[in-house]
Amino acid sequence: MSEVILQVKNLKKYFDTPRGKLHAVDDINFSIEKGKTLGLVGESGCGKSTTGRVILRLLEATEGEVFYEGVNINELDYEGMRKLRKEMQIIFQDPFSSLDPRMTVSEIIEEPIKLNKIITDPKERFERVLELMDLVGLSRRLMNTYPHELDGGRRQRIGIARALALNTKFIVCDEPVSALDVSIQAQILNLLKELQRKLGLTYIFITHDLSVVNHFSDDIAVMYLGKLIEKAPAERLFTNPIHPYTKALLSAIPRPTLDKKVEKIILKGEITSPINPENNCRFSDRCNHAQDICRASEPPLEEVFPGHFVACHLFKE
Amino acid sequence: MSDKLLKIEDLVVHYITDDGVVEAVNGVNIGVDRGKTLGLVGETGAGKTTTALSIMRLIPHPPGKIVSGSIELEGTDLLSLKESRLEKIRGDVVSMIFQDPMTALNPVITVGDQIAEAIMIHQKVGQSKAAQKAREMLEIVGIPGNRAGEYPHQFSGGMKQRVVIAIALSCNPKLLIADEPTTALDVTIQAQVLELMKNLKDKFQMGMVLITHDLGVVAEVCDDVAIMYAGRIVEQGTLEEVFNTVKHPYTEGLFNSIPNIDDRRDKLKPIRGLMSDPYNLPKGCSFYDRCDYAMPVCETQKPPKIHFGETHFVECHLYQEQQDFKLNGGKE
Amino acid sequence: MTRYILRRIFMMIPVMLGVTLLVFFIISLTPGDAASMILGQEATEESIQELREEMGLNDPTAVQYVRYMGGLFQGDMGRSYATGKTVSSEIAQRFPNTFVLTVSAIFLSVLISIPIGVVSATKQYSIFDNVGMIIALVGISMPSFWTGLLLIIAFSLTLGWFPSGGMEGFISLILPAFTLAIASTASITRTTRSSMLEVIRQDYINTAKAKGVSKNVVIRKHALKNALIPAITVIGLEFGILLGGAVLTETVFSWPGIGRLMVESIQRKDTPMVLGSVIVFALAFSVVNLIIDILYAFIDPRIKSNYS
Amino acid sequence: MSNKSEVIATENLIKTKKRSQGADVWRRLKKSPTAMIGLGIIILFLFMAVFAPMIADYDDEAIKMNIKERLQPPSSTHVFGTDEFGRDIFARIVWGTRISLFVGLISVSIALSIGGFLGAIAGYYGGRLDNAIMRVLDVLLAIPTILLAITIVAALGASVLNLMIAVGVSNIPGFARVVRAAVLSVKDEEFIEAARAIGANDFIIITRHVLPNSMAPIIVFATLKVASSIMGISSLSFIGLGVQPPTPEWGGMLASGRAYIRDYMYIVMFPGLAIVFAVLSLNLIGDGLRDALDPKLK
Repeated sequence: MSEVILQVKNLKKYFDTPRGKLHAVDDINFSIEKGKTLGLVGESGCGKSTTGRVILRLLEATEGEVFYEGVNINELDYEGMRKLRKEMQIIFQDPFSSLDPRMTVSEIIEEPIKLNKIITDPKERFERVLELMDLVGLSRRLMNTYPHELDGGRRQRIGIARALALNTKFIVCDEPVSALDVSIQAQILNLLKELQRKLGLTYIFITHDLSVVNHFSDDIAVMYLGKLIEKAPAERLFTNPIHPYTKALLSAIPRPTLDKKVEKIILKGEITSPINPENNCRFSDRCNHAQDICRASEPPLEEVFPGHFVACHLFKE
Repeated sequence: MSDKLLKIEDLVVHYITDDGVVEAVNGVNIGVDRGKTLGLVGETGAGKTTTALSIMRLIPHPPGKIVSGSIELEGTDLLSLKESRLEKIRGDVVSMIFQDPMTALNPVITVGDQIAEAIMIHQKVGQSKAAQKAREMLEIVGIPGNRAGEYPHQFSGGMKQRVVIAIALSCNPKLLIADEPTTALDVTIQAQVLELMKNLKDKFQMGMVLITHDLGVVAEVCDDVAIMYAGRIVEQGTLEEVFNTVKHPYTEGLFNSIPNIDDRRDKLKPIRGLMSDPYNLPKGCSFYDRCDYAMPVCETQKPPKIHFGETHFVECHLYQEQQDFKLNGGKE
Repeated sequence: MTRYILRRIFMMIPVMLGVTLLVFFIISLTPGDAASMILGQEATEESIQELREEMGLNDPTAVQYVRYMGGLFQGDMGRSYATGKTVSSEIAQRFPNTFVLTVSAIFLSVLISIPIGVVSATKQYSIFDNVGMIIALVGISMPSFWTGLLLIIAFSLTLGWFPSGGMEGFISLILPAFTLAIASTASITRTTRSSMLEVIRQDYINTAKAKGVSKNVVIRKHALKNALIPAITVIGLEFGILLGGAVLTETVFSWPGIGRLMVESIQRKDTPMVLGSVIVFALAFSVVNLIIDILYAFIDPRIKSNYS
Repeated sequence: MSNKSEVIATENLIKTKKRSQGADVWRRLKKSPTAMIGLGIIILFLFMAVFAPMIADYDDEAIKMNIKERLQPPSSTHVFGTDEFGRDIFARIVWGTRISLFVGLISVSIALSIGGFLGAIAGYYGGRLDNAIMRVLDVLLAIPTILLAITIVAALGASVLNLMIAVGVSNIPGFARVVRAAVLSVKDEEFIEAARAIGANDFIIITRHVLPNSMAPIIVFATLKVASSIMGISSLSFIGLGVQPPTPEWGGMLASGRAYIRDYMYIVMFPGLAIVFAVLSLNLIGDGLRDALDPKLK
């Protein structure tokens, strides 16, 4: 029996904009089991990064709850949250802006340990920093260099080491490889996978690139304009997608191969933004199969097979 | 190898900075046939964009400098042309699409005027005629013509890239250089734009150099492929040759680094290490320190060019003695 | 567009109210008693008290402020302690002179600085650029009252081409306008150059070149309009500095503008006059900023469409 | 995994290490000849200010009237000549340096601490607090800096202390704006979020991450503002609202020398040049710092 480490219930995050309320995350539910990876997939503006930040309370939720090991984190005070942060960490997309340019590599990795008084003896702390650098494959001689002197891949390793410096059990990986070159991307993906195996970590892996999560995730959740539209075990989502958006997204990925040609589904229109959304399927204006009902009411997320959830009116027909 | 639209020979481009000389392009040879598409593939810093800008003769100078080589477009050596002649060629015979559509359009000029400008320069027509043609171009790339009077900020990223394409194609160029035209776009929008480009390529009968880091995009759009590493073409051939009979270890590494969407059990095998410091390229093969097949000779000597048939070649020591050397495919 | 302009004018109101409030209270800190100053040294304590009561000087400052604002809305800024004339009539008489001086100076600066800035940027690191930028830096480092004195020595006392002060026709405008223009010319040149350098590195400049647009047209049509956006901001700010500079320049050249009026009034402790002058200066500056913001909307379509 | 000896070996390897970023900036600044010239000049001025008593006797040479020697042209005894009261112009310029630099530095410090504090909290906390602070500053900004300073001195009376207050206060909105903009540009960087994610509180985030990363534009602005304050101080003195005679001050020297320019132009030449050199040197340093601190140029 595996236990649920994180559960998200009816989570909403709205932003005020000059043109109205932006429903960045709009009533989403999911949970993750310990040691597993949930891939959170979608295109720009779908609310995936906002979700990641609300889970860590880097942004305050507008409504809804996030339970981490049974604790409702939205109700924690500053001290309580600070304790939890030792276990819940984040790795950022941009390895160039996520590291303080005025701190050296070792200072960056050391900061969380020092700040949370995990190790107070400077000698021991120094050793721990070296150990972490070894763990993420950073050469020790880089410890006194500044981030801007390093390439994207190494900088991302620093970010990973920082996230692991505490007593980390759960990490939100926010597009950790999308700013990197392919060859480096593969290095970082393998590292993350290996760390998960070694340390028993749980990941939420946020990305726009389905091919990346395929390798990585146990479950995949697809978001579109603030809504969770499909969620399934990875294997199943890739072989048997149901939502028209998931299908289009899957087919749209350019395959680096000449044999299996996949029929492309070209969507019409562009991604809009969910400002004051109407009560309809948010995908209906781009969907190639949209019916009247899609424009009239919002489809609920329903379990259509064990573990496979979809929010689409058309599936029933 | 006849009827070449574009022929680049031994192109060398350096950037001279305070910290030293960056050898961005060191002896590139590529050719594009009429109506064909060449995919120029490589990672950040490989010299792809520098090569493209050299064809346009838009290398920022200083610090950039075309040191040697030749670039022939329909038999005319572009490197010997005066600026005034180049202005007649740019936008007319050869056009370019830049990577980031968000910054590629002038924010204070309407999109219609930005398209019409090229038409007025090259086709010597009046303002109203050019505006008319600009609206037609917008329709061709899938934007209603009545939006010609709007400014770039009123368009989304995908739409902006369509406008950029409309500008580039407004004078029926014979060669289009597209520098990562879909990298900044979302996947579903990328699919739309790639589809559009494929259609337009046939419609306008033009040759194209498609610069990308994405082998998936290459497989969809290109006829020929050139793999670039540290300022050199390390492998080149037709799409089938390069995809089906990979010869260069770097090309192999690239393929192994891409997660396979259709097989989730497929193992990722990254290329180890980093690209060499462009200020200080190694004496021998630039890929030497990252290569799984490296031999002593690779460290000291530049690899020779080895041909496999008329169109396929690599620059690699592995095939010097044993032409039939087989890469192990990286899959243990 | 109209909405944008109206909105901007509307935003000016609280700022101007704040300005009057602030200036009124600063000036009210002035030591010394206005009544005894008006009546002179021979006045009796009684008559001083009487005048104080009459002028409302015994009321709390807040009451005095409200009364002042009441007058201000009807164009009444009180009477000068020194001359007894109304402040508004004195200012109305002097204002056109300051207006002519500052506007000629800003025109002169824009006329000189924009072309030099553009050429400097397109020929970055050339001799023209290097020498130009050193001159510009020296230009912003010279105090206008000193430059004015030097110009008087050279062109008026030595060469005798222009009068050394006063206001007698166009010829007397040249030296003060030029003096006033130096610093703003220098700083607008520097801004134009740096924003131009920024703009010509942008992608859309490459797009334009790739279309076959010739170098000059790229600069004129594509780069300049974008580079003007930051330059215009600086022109607005410089206008404020120029208004301040007018105080000094008018003093040096005995130019009968509000700047000199203000200095004289300060020396005479003529507080209603000082108050009036500062408020008029602030109002003028705010109007300039309003014009700048409207200009923005014409150059930058992004602003316009935000309000359509 | 790592044993002690390995740690020590690594330590030794790294000893050579950690170039401070200040040293980096200095290295780049040294490459700019104009900034070095500026630095040279300002050091000279500082030297004059500190060692003024050794260079010229205050009472004897800078203050005491000496009608017999009035309006002497530059000579070996009076290198810059003497003024209308027979005082040595060079001595007065040297002593004037003290006032200019001192008042300039103090007033910028006032503006930097008050304006900087307001700007930092406005930028970091945003929202209503930001709005309130910025509206008040808008009012201050609506009055041109020098006019605000003139108004304040006019009300408070002319003295060195009031001069510092006037110039300082009138520069507050400028500093607030610059600091706010600098903080805003850093505040949304991901490394700030990263710091929050590891449990850092606002105080640590502001002092350890936000301020160090927004220092560059603030340092440049402060340098340039010292220059413009020196100019402002002389301007006020020139119209009789600054340092009062007979205390030597450059602007005041120009004001009193004005009457004699027809025949004795050196009277206004040297004090003016002193202002130009002081202001120019700081502007040169400011420009140089801007380039040296700008990571984009790297």
